[in-house]
Amino acid sequence: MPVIEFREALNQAMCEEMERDESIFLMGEEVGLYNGAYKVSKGMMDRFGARRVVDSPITENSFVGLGVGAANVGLRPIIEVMTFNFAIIALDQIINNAAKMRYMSGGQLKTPMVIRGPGGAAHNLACQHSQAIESFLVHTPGLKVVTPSTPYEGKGLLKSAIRDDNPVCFIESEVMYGMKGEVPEEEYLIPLGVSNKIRDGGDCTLVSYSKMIHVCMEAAQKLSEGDGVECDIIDLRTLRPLDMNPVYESIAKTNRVVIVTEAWPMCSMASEISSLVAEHVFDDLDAPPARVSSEDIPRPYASNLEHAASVTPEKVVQAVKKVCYLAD
Amino acid sequence: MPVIEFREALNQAMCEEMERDESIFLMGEEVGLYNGAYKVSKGMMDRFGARRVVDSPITENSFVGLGVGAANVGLRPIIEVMTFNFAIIALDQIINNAAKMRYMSGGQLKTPMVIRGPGGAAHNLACQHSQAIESFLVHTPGLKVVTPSTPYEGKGLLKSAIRDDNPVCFIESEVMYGMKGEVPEEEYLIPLGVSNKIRDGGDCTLVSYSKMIHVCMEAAQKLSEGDGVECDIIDLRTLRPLDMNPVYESIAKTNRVVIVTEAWPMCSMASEISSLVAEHVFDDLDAPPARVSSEDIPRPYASNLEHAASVTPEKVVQAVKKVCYLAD
Amino acid sequence: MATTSIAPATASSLPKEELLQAYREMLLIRRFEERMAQMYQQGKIGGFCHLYIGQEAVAVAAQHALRPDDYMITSYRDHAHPLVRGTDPMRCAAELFGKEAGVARGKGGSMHFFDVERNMYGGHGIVGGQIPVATGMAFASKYREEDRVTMCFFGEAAMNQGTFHESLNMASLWGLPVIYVCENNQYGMGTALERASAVTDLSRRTAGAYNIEGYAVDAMDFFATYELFKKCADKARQENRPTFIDAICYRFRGHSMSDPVHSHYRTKEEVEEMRKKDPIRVMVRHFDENGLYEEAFLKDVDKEVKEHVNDAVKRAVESPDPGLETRWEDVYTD
Amino acid sequence: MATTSIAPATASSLPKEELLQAYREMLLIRRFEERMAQMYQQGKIGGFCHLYIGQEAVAVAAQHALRPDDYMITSYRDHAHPLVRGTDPMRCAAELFGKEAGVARGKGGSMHFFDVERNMYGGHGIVGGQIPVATGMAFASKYREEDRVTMCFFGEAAMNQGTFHESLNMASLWGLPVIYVCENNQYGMGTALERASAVTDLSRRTAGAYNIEGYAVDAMDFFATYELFKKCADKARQENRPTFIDAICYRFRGHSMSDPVHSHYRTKEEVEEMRKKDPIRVMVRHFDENGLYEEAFLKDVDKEVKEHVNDAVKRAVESPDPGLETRWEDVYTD
Ligand SMILES: Cc1ncc(C[n+]2csc(CCOP(=O)(O)OP(=O)(O)O)c2C)c(N)n1
Ligand SMILES: Cc1ncc(C[n+]2csc(CCOP(=O)(O)OP(=O)(O)O)c2C)c(N)n1
Ligand SMILES: [Mg+2]
Ligand SMILES: [Mg+2]
Repeated sequence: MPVIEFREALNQAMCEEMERDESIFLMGEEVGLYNGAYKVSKGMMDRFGARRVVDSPITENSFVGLGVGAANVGLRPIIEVMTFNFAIIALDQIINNAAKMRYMSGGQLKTPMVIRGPGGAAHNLACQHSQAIESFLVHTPGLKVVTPSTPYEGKGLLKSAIRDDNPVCFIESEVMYGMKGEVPEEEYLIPLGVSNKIRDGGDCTLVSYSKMIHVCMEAAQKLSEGDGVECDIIDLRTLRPLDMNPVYESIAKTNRVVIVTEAWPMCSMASEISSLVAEHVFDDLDAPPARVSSEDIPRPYASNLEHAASVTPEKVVQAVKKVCYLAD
Repeated sequence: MPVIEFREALNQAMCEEMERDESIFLMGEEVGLYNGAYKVSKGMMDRFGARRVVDSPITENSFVGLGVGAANVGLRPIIEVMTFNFAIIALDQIINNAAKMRYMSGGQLKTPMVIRGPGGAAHNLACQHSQAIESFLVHTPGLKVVTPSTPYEGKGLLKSAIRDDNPVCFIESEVMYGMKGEVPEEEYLIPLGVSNKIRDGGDCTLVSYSKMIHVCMEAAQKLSEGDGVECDIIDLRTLRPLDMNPVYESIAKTNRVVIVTEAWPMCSMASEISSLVAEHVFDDLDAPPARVSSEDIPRPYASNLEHAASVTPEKVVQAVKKVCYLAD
Repeated sequence: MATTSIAPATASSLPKEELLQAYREMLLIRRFEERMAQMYQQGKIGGFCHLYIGQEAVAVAAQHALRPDDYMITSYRDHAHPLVRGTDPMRCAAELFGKEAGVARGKGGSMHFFDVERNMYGGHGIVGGQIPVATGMAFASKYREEDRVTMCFFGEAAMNQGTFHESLNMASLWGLPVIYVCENNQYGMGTALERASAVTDLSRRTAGAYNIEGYAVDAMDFFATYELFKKCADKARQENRPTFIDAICYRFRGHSMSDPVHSHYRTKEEVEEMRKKDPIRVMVRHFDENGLYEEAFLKDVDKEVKEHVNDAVKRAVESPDPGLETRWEDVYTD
Repeated sequence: MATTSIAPATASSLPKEELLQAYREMLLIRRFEERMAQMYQQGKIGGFCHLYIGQEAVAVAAQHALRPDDYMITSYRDHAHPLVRGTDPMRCAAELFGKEAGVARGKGGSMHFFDVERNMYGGHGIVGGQIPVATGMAFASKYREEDRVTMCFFGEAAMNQGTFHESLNMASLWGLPVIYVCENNQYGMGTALERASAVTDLSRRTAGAYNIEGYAVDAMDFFATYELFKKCADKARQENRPTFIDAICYRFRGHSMSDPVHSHYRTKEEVEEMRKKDPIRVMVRHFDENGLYEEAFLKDVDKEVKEHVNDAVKRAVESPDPGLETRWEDVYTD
């Protein structure tokens, strides 16, 4: 199976879908002539022309809104936000129009649109450029939210997102674009709303998504080697709609859970998972559900501060040991 | 003690502070000549003039940003958003500038500013005008978030918010503006970041804030009369910084908790409280923490649908009975 | 190339029958809303309710200047637009009463009237929020090489939102077939135009800034408004060029039902004075001066329209509430 | 009343010593950033790093046209502005290295240089985000009846953001003492001005739309730029009127350190051609033509500046990292 970069997997997903369906177009800052700020759309303007790969002015709120209108009359826009940090400016169009157009029209309209780009932090980008805002999107009914963790998942989920008739926020990661993985040549789709168990342990359940999956994998490795603790890892893949069944099943066996997200802690996806777990499998728990999040501060620039504020495999290891009542 | 409306209590708070400190000004849509969309600023333009009570164009993102700049150079703006629904357009200035200016300047700047207005739903306003977005604000370090529940609290907390040197989002409620309550004539302040136990029961802890406090009170009354179940009620008052001690203390006694918020359920303040409870007082719990939220749908217009989607005393009663393992 | 000019009122190029139809539509809006105001006061309608009374000539002129397959989209002041497009007034009333038969199944209410079959795309509550959406609809028309026009309505106060600026730049840059119509009723709630906008001659705002031709028109005059709309629609259709129109009108009622007709922000005298320019009166006068229709006949039409409205309201009142389970529908589609 | 005009290059009205100071500042920016580019390539600096090289005349002209108590605020392309205001280059370098001595205690990095003592208010990463903030600073000056001016810098691509529109309307409406300076380096990342903006003659965008006078200037020419800035500063100070300036310049480097100097979006030839207009060269030529300073002397100044920069860098490298506990500081103040 070919091994390709995450960005290329996403590129393939978009290209294959655009070949298939003339009503799909890609719009965003620098997506065309410049080949994408992170080269996800490399070669696409050459291939599909400036009609279907459109460089937009820096006007996030309005080009997201433009996508909503185009989708409402039957096109299928893929709107790239250079990063989801800049989608904060576009939240009005995302929350008030993309998410609600169907509802407030009493079901007359559909908004088949993907809003995609990298979320979360890269390195040394400081606080305005290092935010994980998925909780805002997950909070909002009417949206779907997808957070792939590997090139394989990225391609299969993005194709499904593009075919979905609802507005989908598809959150990638700057630091994962260069990550390589196997991606089959033949076409495949991964359905939205299905979580995935990607590691089998039995001592503790790790729940995560996107980039943090790799932090969990590293932590699980360390725990296995250093402490003989084996972790289940559940990759949620889609945050809305959310499939918690694999989480509950795993906890029924492990009786402990650590939830790992890159966002700030308060009112986050970690909070949500933790409360769902308590509500649904309280009696299975031998320890309180634990959360590992970025520290509750704006992200600092200096490497040492940034590292300290971040989620690391070490912090996950500590949390697992704690819920397993292992002395450090 | 004089009994006055909530709007008047807020008006008094602003007027008293503006008399005291010349650097405070009020800006927002319709705050001046029109006396405020909900008459909270009634008479203030007459009293303080158009220099200090400023009618702004409909330009939420930029007049919030204007407030940030004015605060950074030493003024103390009170920015009224007509409702927090419209603050969604201003989230970039709130999250990226108001919240982070101090941090990203390495502590050189302060942003002493209040962003205030009604949040949550009123009646029959449909989905774009009925959102409770406090979880976005609580998610964001650098902000403070205040949610008063009575005229008395409103006045005392707003005065503290105005004197605070940090950006404070102060969320009121359209349906509470007409609510009456006792407010002393002499000056008083209520500190931010201190939760308040407002009812003493012993069977179950209710945690809430703002308008939902009154729903909890009604539910507690029903439970007391109908089922002999007595509830503690904790009014959080400030959501960030968050004072959980009274909640933990209460749960130590009741061993059960129901969290009541008006927002959508996912990644909400209810999720946050629930996870904090599980993390901190897991062993005190005789039942999983329960959440009562608005239904996970955009808010419909029709009264029957809207009522069904809302948090009601009946739903709170049900939740309490459930955590008390009382058959219905 | 972009210029500002005032379209002069002219005798209409429309056939006599179509003018009668226009008159009927003007009345339909007026009588429908008068009836709705009563229903609101009786507590049959909740929430915000923004009446269009005084501005009728704008929506009606738009309807006659556009093809049925052209798109319309507007703000929360949206009762008129589906009515002129031919939506059954019963369904509009039903929406206000929160009934299942409503134009948004009772989910939208006054601010969210949609009739997609008739190319009326809402009904939007966030000031300025529909402007990018309209721009996207026009983008789609160009993308598909249709000769369809999008007409986007908004109030003059909405022009100060960033979305206006951002959208007009894109529409001009990409040559989109869209007409941006400012329904300039001179107030945004209680704020007069000149208290919120540094430039009050709005048709001057777009030429230099976006290379979009701007026009102003006396929009109490159906005939002048129609001619200008037609011209701009042709331009959009044939040249894929956006235009901007300052449709100068007036609202005779308060901003919404909870706002009095006149208070701090405008005088009773001003309102009275403006009533002399009532667009329905202007139209009747035109019919009279041009010997088109007689007053007695026009009165009969009015009677008919009133009956039509009353009948619609009656049917709407009697129609069922939405089933409780419907609130979970339309959040997502499969 | 609002007009558009091009300020002509003139012989400078500044005293000879001040011109030498300006020259020193031009070089300081240039040498500082050249050194930082090296450090970036050596991995001593992380994240995004946007160089100002080529645009120096703008910041330096601003500094000489303004009083020290006037406010400056800019985007992420912000190294020059504190340097001209007199911030120790060691503290600028330290910020880039993520050191405690940095102008934002190592918390901000390249995009967030602040020196509030010298009235430099950042350093902002969201395109267009600083424009409302600047407007608020000017609002405060007027509120307090100070005769202080705010100069707000942003790129030409930022003009398409809604904040530009919203802010200029308010500044004009309320008569705020602010100068909006577009550092028009002709590209927003890889997008040429004409591919993102429907109007490319930017100084035409503000008169009709906001009643704000717009000017354009060849901003590779310190002298012309200074004169225009001075004129606008006087206007702001004396009349409380905002102005808009299209400062036409060029960046000689890529958009950020990760972007090549030329690629798909601009040719090597174009960059070479523009280098002939290097603002430092233009200044040296002026000194020569007007017999002000000799080349040999100017070379010595350059050497001095380089040493100054090297010394600053050395001190910055040797300075301590921020203590880990400092990350919890500056989130809130008491
Ligand atoms: C973003 C936003 N801000 C504020 C409001 C509240 N609001 C509703 S209508 C209105 C006035 C709009 O005036 P204008 O655009 O002139 O339209 P008109 O109502 O006169 O038709 C305001 C402030 C809103 N709905 N959305
Ligand atoms: C809201 C937002 N969108 C996108 C970006 C990414 N971005 C950073 S700089 C830039 C180009 C800005 O160009 P211009 O305004 O001309 O300034 P210049 O970089 O040329 O100085 C872009 C798209 C951002 N930082 N903020
Ligand atoms: Mg208006
Ligand atoms: Mg530029």
